[in-house]
Amino acid sequence: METDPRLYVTLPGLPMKNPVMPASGCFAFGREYAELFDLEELGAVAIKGTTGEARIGNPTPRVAETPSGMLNAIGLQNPGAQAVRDEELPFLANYDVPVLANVSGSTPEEYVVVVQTLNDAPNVGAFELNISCPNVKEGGIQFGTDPDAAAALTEAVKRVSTKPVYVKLSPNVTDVTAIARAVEAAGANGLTLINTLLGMRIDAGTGKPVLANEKGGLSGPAVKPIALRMIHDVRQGTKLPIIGMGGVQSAEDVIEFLVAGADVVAVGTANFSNPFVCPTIIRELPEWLDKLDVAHIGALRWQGEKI
Amino acid sequence: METDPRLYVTLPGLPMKNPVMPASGCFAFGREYAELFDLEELGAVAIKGTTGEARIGNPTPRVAETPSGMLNAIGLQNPGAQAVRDEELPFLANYDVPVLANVSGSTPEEYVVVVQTLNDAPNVGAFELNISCPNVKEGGIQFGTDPDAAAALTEAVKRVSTKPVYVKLSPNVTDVTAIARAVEAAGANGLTLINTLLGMRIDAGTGKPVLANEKGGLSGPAVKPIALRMIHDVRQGTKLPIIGMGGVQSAEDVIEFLVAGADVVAVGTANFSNPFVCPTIIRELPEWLDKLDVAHIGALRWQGEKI
Amino acid sequence: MKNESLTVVENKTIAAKTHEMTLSGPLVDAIDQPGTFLHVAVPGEDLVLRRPISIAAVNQGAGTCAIVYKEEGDGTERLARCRAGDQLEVLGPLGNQGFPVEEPLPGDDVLLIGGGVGVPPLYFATCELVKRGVSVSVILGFQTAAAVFYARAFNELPGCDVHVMTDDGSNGRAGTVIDALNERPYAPDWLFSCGPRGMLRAIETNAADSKTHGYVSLEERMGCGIGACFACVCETNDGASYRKICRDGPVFAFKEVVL
Amino acid sequence: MKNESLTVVENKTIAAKTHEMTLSGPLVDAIDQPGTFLHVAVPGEDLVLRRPISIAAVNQGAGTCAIVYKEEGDGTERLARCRAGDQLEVLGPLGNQGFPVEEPLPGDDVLLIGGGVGVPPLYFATCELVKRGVSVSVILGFQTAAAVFYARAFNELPGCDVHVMTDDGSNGRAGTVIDALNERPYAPDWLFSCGPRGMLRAIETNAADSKTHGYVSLEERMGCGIGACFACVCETNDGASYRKICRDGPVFAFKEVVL
Ligand SMILES: Cc1cc2nc3c(=O)[nH]c(=O)nc-3n(C[C@H](O)[C@H](O)[C@H](O)COP(=O)(O)OP(=O)(O)OC[C@H]3O[C@@H](n4cnc5c(N)ncnc54)[C@H](O)[C@@H]3O)c2cc1C
Ligand SMILES: Cc1cc2nc3c(=O)[nH]c(=O)nc-3n(C[C@H](O)[C@H](O)[C@H](O)COP(=O)(O)OP(=O)(O)OC[C@H]3O[C@@H](n4cnc5c(N)ncnc54)[C@H](O)[C@@H]3O)c2cc1C
Ligand SMILES: Cc1cc2nc3c(=O)[nH]c(=O)nc-3n(C[C@H](O)[C@H](O)[C@H](O)COP(=O)(O)O)c2cc1C
Ligand SMILES: Cc1cc2nc3c(=O)[nH]c(=O)nc-3n(C[C@H](O)[C@H](O)[C@H](O)COP(=O)(O)O)c2cc1C
Ligand code: FES
Ligand code: FES
Repeated sequence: METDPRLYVTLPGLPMKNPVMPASGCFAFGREYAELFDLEELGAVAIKGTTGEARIGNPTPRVAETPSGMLNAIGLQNPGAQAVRDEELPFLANYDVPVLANVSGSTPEEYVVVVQTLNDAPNVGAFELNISCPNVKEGGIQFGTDPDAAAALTEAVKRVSTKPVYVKLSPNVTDVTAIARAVEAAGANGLTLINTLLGMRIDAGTGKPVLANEKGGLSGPAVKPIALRMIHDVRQGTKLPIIGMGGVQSAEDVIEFLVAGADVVAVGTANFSNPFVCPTIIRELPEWLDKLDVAHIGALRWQGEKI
Repeated sequence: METDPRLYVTLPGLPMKNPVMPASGCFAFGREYAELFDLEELGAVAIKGTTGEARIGNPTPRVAETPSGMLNAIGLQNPGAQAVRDEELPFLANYDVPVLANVSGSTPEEYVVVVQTLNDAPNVGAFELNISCPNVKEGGIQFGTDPDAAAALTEAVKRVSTKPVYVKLSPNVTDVTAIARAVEAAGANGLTLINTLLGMRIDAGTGKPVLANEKGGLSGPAVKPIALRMIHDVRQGTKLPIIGMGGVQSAEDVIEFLVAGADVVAVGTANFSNPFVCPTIIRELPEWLDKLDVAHIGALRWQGEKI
Repeated sequence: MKNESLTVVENKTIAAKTHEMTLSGPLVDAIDQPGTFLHVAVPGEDLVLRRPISIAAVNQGAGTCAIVYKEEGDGTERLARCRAGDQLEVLGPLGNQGFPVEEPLPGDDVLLIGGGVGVPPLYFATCELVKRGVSVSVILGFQTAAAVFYARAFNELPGCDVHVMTDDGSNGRAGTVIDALNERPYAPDWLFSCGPRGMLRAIETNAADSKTHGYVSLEERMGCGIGACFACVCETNDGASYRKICRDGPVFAFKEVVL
Repeated sequence: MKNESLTVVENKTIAAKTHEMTLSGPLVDAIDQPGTFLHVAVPGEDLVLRRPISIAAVNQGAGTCAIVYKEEGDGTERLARCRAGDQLEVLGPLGNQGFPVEEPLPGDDVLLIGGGVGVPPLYFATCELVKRGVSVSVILGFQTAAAVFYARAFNELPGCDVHVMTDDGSNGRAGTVIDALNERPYAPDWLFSCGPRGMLRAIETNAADSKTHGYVSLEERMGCGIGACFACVCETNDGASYRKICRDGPVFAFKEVVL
């Protein structure tokens, strides 16, 4: 595929051919989608949240459908950092596409171990600290709701990381900008947002929660307006690059996110609705640039009369 | 319409024939819907947020559509407490249906004035303190995100109110249960949740926010899983009655909300999709009770294995 | 005002991205005033808001009415995909103030100005006026020839004098409806208009000091469509009050509200 | 594995709330193993997840395949409303492990047990087995007569011996498929099954000490359908590992995974 130079964006650690990557947890480690399309079409790949040791995840059912969205309570199932390093990342290294390694843990020490294990994987361009997984008791959400804890974790990881570090923010907070400011001050190189919103579904017929875990993380188009608002708010208070996500499913959505303040976007749930959604969006972006008559996607930012 | 005795619920100040009321702001003061159906079919009526003086609201556009939801930034337009007292409540008094008077303000004093003005309206069964309107700079959202401010406001209102007081909680917080506990301790007689989630939409074609106010409150089916989760969480920590809302549009949704922990529900956005939604839901509830074989809607509560 | 399933009788493209849909059902009986609108529930659970669309024509004999709509976004695109036989949930007719077609007398100078998809309600208004023996002049403005619709339909009405203006002159004359208005030697007795807000503002300004009884039909994003949500308000000209477009309008006299 | 728009050729009710849909399109070429499934995008933007549905039959000559589905919720209700000519986005065939229909030899004792909407993939399996000259016994379980489907279709296959069980005895014999299984004097050489988890568990337990090569097809709520989201995992019997139903299954040998 020819790449439109108007789509190039360089983010710390992530030289991207276009501003679109699959979101963490919705693309595993790329193997399955590689059977469907050439991964080199993507701007980057965010891999499944990786912990120090392998995790088996939550009981099933792990997903439930909601109006224009879904809940998931996967519970960070993953093979552990060493296996990701040895078995998964080499597969992705077959493709010329930078990897954003999503890091999770129960303690700051666990995050540090994961980063140390993946540090020297040549195709890892940057780390993304998942301080916001709502689906495991110790999945990091405590780091995501308290600015001090978030900052401390960021510092600990920055001390060992040889790559730029993005911090993935939780939307389940009163003031997302406070967390953003805290991790920026602690040395984060970028922000990603939003992770999922804590939600629940009840099966009216049985009177029980649909998810075995009862609660799960809400994603998909339903959360798009919340994501846009948070990205917009965070953008006002930081110069850090923002990887925006939450309900993106079309090139038009990408434009909305870039205008709101994201530098690039990630696509999660939409991969399940349509496994070809990322390459489709990428192919449709140039038309939007023509239509909006902008020379580069970086020019889309809305300046905001009221800011 | 014959009323099914299985549907009766008595909440503080609100003897309801059935567990369904229109939500505040989606039903004005009842006049318009009274042209469509008999308001006595409803369990109660929550009226538009009322402030001390008349408010003119925000510039238009004030609404925007989102996937399975909508944003609104009405800005609490209302004729002011005295006009509501003299011109609107008497109209509703023509119907045998209790009124939940939604109270807003910029200062605790303003809430107090509204309550004092409406106190002696005979058809007002209870007050609902809107401490969570995200759409006006001084619309009370500061009271909704800080447990101490919420408690202080509740106390101030309780001191003057001659009716039970419900506090309407904001979902835009890290820990909704903390606010619930604070207002319960301060003497609230009930809780209503959720209000809208702060969101934003961008028009990709123009690169500008769709709403004149830029941001607005997200409601509708999209937020249902968030509402259910919050109601469930709050239910675990309080014995107060809960008026649940957020995306209800069918009898099946009502069952989900009651199971999650609500005592009755309010229906907002769905009135716009279908102006007859409330009476339709009410008519369909008995079938659900038959199907689930419960003697009274109060028996639907899910006990929760994990609690 | 009723809420009913109407049946799509016909749905055809009449100009670029512009479609005319004929609907039938008992609700049609209640339609009696040009300027009123229907609040149409679009197919698909993900779109929670209805779409307000003006009534373009009514045929009480056949029990049908017509709407004309332009594909602007998700909702109107889905309407465009409806086929004959489909059912649409419709609330209407809505609006308590339409064009006062019963007031002009035969012999009065009556001018109607429509821009783009503002044209449809004026067609309904013109039908009612000519039925009463009133002659009308109509100025229709479109961007380009491909966007033009209903010019012939207006022409076929007795005593209706039609001027089409296109921005690029590809149909009728080049220019805006305001250009055409300015060429008229004197102000009309009656002026009914519908179209983009800027056009309506220019028309109102233009007629400022005249004896013209002017009326404009306004659009705004709507929630309920019946006056209950305060989404569609506009300020009155004295700044002291407001009107709900859905309930108090959608047609307002010149100077009643701020354009 | 392909993602394609398939055309609905036919969509008909074959039992209470149960429908058979025939689909055509080039994707059909790729279908070769009973037990694999299609991940069907349901009409409507509000439903973001696809629905996994087993392939019930394939006709390579006609370029069509069939699925049989029961109306359970929003998605299957919308599928039920599809009409001939409609297009459905389908990803498939999915699953790397179907029923090993190429392994049983003619003369082997082959038993297939299906419960409710677990029956469809067994029909496809039976077609393939009888094609290879293998005779099969089939036990089909349904709640009641109104729910029964495909009994005649199985009967029409050469060398296929069909036993229908209904909970209330309103069709076939009264009882469960487990009752019918227990009446058999000896364990089969091969046992392929699909149905509710409890039924599969009972069947596996029942066959515990036998020489039977048993296979069960599992269901779980799915996200991606291709192995990328970890929604549909089940534990292996040794507790040390897991399988993804969508990718490693949906058919598993007895004892491979915890039922
Ligand atoms: C009283 C009235 C009469 C109208 N009559 C006509 C007509 O006869 N023909 C016609 O083509 N159009 C008419 N419109 C405009 C028409 O309502 C919008 O073009 C239409 O709602 C756009 O919907 P969409 O789904 O295509 O756009 P989207 O952008 O997907 O719509 C999103 C939301 O915004 C609202 N919206 C978007 N644009 C407008 C607009 N211009 N005015 C009001 N709401 C809008 C929609 O109703 C919906 O709630 C009228 C509007 C009003 C208020
Ligand atoms: C491999 C596989 C093969 C299947 N084959 C068939 C078949 O041939 N015929 C048939 O009728 N059914 C089959 N099912 C079950 C079928 O997928 C569900 O009945 C269907 O998804 C229900 O969708 P709904 O929209 O009606 O229900 P909803 O409750 O609206 O569905 C909501 C969500 O839950 C999921 N879901 C609900 N029930 C199930 C279930 N039992 N299994 C998996 N996901 C579920 C849906 O896919 C959707 O994501 C199969 C399931 C799997 C996993
Ligand atoms: C099934 C699933 C698994 C996810 N796993 C992770 C994860 O491991 N780490 C993480 O940071 N985010 C995870 N997420 C969150 C997504 O990366 C993304 O932030 C969120 O889904 C919002 O984007 P979307 O609406 O496009 O899905 C997961 C989301 C889903 C749906
Ligand atoms: C147009 C609109 C106006 C609203 N106005 C108020 C209000 O005045 N006071 C209030 O407490 N809540 C107000 N709300 C919030 C609703 O009462 C309700 O909490 C929310 O919309 C969630 O319910 P829903 O999803 O059923 O709409 C408003 C909501 C909408 C959509
Ligand atoms: S649309 Fe609700 S008041 Fe006009
Ligand atoms: S459904 Fe995604 S891994 Fe099986």
